[in-house]
Amino acid sequence: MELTLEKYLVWMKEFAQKISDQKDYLSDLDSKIGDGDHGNNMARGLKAVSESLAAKKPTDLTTALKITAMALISKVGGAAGPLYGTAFLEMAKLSGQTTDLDQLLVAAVAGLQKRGGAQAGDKTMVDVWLPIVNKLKADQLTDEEIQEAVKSTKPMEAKKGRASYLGERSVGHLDPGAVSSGYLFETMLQAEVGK
Amino acid sequence: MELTLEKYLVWMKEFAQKISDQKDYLSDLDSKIGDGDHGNNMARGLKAVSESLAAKKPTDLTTALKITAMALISKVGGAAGPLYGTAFLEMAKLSGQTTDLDQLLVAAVAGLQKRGGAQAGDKTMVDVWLPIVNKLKADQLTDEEIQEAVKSTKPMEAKKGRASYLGERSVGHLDPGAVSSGYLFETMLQAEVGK
Amino acid sequence: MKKIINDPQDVVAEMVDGMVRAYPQLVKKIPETFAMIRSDQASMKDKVGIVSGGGSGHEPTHAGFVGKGMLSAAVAGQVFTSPTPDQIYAAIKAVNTGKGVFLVIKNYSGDVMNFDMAKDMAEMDDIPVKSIVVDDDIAVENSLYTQGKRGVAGTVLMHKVLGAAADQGASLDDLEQLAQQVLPHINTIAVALSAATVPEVGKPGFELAEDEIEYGVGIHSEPGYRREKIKPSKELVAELVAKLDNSLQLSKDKKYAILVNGMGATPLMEQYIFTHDVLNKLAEKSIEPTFVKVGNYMTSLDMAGISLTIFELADEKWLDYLNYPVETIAW
Amino acid sequence: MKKIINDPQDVVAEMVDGMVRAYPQLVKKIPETFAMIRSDQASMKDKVGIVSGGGSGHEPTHAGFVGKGMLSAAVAGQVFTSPTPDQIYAAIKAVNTGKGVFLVIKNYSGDVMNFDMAKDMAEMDDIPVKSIVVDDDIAVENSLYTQGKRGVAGTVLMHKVLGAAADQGASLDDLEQLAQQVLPHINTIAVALSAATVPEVGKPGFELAEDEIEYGVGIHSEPGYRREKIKPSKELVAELVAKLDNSLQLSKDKKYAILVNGMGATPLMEQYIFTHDVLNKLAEKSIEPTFVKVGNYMTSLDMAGISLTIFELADEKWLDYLNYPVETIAW
Ligand SMILES: Nc1ncnc2c1ncn2[C@@H]1O[C@H](COP(=O)(O)OP(=O)(O)O)[C@@H](O)[C@H]1O
Ligand SMILES: Nc1ncnc2c1ncn2[C@@H]1O[C@H](COP(=O)(O)OP(=O)(O)O)[C@@H](O)[C@H]1O
Ligand SMILES: [Mg+2]
Ligand SMILES: [Mg+2]
Ligand SMILES: [Mg+2]
Ligand SMILES: [Mg+2]
Repeated sequence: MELTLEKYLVWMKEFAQKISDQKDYLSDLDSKIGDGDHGNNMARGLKAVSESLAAKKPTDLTTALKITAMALISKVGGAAGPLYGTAFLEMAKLSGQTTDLDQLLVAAVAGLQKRGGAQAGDKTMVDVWLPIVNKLKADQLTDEEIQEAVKSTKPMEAKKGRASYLGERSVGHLDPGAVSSGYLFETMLQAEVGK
Repeated sequence: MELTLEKYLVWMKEFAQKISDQKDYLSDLDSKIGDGDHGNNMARGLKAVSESLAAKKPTDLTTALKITAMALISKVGGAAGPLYGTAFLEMAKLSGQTTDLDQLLVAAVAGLQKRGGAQAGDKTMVDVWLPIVNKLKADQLTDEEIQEAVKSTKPMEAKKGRASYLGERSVGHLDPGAVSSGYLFETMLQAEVGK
Repeated sequence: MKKIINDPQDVVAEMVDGMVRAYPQLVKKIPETFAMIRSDQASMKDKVGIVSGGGSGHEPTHAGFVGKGMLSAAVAGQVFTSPTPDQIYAAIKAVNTGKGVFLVIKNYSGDVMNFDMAKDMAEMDDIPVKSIVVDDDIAVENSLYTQGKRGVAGTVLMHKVLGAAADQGASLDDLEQLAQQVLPHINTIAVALSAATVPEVGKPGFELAEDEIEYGVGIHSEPGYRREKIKPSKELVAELVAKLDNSLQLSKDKKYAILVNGMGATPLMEQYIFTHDVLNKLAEKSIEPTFVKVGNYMTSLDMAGISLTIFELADEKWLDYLNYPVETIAW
Repeated sequence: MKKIINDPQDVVAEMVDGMVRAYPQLVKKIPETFAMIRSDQASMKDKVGIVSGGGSGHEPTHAGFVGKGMLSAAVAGQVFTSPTPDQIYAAIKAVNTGKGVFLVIKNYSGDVMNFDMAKDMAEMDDIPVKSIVVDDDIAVENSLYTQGKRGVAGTVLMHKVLGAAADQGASLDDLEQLAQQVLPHINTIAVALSAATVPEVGKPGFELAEDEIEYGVGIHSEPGYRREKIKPSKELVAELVAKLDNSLQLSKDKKYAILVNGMGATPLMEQYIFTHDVLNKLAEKSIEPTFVKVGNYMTSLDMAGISLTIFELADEKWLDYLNYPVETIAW
């Protein structure tokens, strides 16, 4: 399952579109258990990713991943910025050695956990990334699996990020970062990246 | 029509009671065309008048009028304080020479107009004081005359005081200072001051 | 009404005590009054005292400007109600070093009358007193037959200019002349998003719909000159600057100071955005102000809104006075 | 939502420009960023730079504290959103005089991660960087398994202490040690009367009934620990001081500084009344604070509410640092 530049660009285009479409929904989710800006943050970031990729026209995957990481890091802000940014930066770093999607995502999720310190069950995007990377490695990733991972955050009590200030009151709500991560992987499947 | 100390004290007691009873109404009137504090201002002032008269137990009219003026000047504040205060101070000053009620009130209204610069028709307490002092001189003062003077301020456009900022929009509302002045003269009649 | 207060009748007493206990190094209270004077007043010599005051609810005005280089004393009345003559008189006596006392009065009938009575009292004591009545609010037309224009945020700039001059040794006559020269060059206009709620009244002075604003309101919820739907900051600025241009005849050949003043409930973020638009609007006229100040200086309790003061610096010294160092709670 | 703004997307850009254009003598912007540094940065030599920052909406924090004796730079993020590492890194580079840079970070996951990334970038440039994560809000229990306590108004006192020390020549290591010593002695707790409305969101972060308050809210409308009916200021103070007493073990044998902080829409009158009640409550414990400051320092847009910070002055020098003169917009 090799990640090519072409597929990667399609993926990012679809992801940006999805985020833009779901911007208000993501912010709504965030206003329930956070500060209501996740949709705006992600939309601002993905707009920058699209513009930056369009302007710089990368000719190799590493450059494309790096451009993505930098745009996310410098435009998203908040908690999601460094997390998504780190994930793509780790992929960029590894992509010099391998373009295998599984391995890239394994590196990404490791970076993400290192940056944010979240474990499985802490009600963060990590609760989507971890199971999905596992399913992908087992070649079992489907839209349903993604939905399930996203939904798994609903009954959890947040231990990291702003939602953690709610304590028990965070139970019963989807984690916004998990939802946006769900979109990342949905659009990855749509773009047939691994095919 | 001589003003005696005894009658004066009864008058002030009744006036203080009336102001206290009508405090909210006066403030309501003031909030329509002013800043909503006339009832509070007057109530604070008359409470001080009562307390001060009770504490200092004046044995002559001049002292009683002076105590009243000082309490009003130092407790009412706003526009009404110096105006009512000046009126009573002028009465105090003249009361060494005469205790004739007409003459005292003529001096009071002159002081009031000098202090505030308001003319008849400016929609202020002067529009009650002027006609009432005239009626009193003609020995024709009745409750109806007082009511009429108070009501006369309703159609006027304010030219002095806060209400003047409203311009035409002040038309159609009673002037709060005119209403409180109406109470002053009503209670004067009730106390049978001039009898 | 939801406010952090105790008994509404005690708001001024408790506020004044809170202030002097928080900043004993700067201000102290004249016992039994709501008049605050400089804590170092005892060391003052040979300088004219400057006394201002007015109703409470405009904090940090007036006591926030008491201190070296600005006011000698501030007298606080009840909320939106002029202080009484006896208290003003107490302040005059306390700050007179023998050189007389200058009064800064905002043009409201209550203030004017109470300060006048205090002046009479002081003169009976042979304390020389002069005064200026500030009427910078251009929302209300001036007229011989009415109260005239109101005194609002520009009063703070008057305090600053006079305070600096007094600290540098200006005489009572000098100050009177300076105040009269400065006065017509300070013009202010405001826009309100909501009215203030006086604690003892318990409801807002007027009601604006959720999407309405009112131009030209005063600092006690006095009505303005027009209501309309809320507009972008840029357009509010265009309206207010046009009014000020009309009254001051703004010109690129003159120098200006700007005061953007929050009315109490308007966040600094909005004030800076508004400032940005003001500076842009003036830049269109090739005007770049030489002094800008932004913040809550002359407030109206919990009113949301903003006022814009333009001060034409017709004399070079006036800028120096604005920049003159002070030791106050709030400048 | 009724606000004096233009496009909600532009609020930070316009605010930052408004600020640097209003106060060019104090702050300037690093081009293409929302990072503001001292206007006299070029003349700085041999001093450790202090950089702080965070989401916008807390004005005058952080840029209002940039200047001699306090911060070297402030980095503004989007509203309630941490600034990005590239901007923080730009600020670090701009203020490094060769002695390294100290970062003051509020304990929010976004802030911590973005500042960490900026630190990594600076270290790749061989700029020595150290930092403190301020977590003064005692409303949230600390725990290894959660984000821990939040950083709120006490951060301003941290800025003041470190800024004074840095101006007096403290090294990067000195500052780290000082910050760590000071940190546990600064505790804050708040009460909200209403929530903030983020311009891009358009509605308040939470709803409180017309007679309700909430204890322990954060500065981004994070939930607190209890809702109840509004009470007199005295009783709010009793609740908050009890919490602080519990965490700081208040004692008449120790010295304290107090910061009463308005959240944006709360008038100074209420803040002084609250202060009065705080001082009375402490007096019951025979405590008279040696330093008191009252005003809007760490706001939350248009939120109504107040926070109380108590800073135990365990070291005499800390009071000197608080009193050390500064040249900033807002201290
Ligand atoms: N420490 C962390 N580790 C992993 N994910 C986190 C962490 N903190 C926050 N997140 C994720 O970030 C999301 C919130 O992002 P966003 O709203 O953009 O930032 P902020 O919380 O700063 O406003 C959360 O829903 C969660 O998924
Ligand atoms: N210049 C004036 N001359 C006579 N009466 C005046 C003048 N200005 C105000 N008033 C009277 O004072 C009343 C308002 O008093 P009050 O509300 O106590 O003071 P303020 O206007 O300062 O709030 C008005 O209703 C009016 O009758
Ligand atoms: Mg968020
Ligand atoms: Mg009134
Ligand atoms: Mg009044
Ligand atoms: Mg955020």
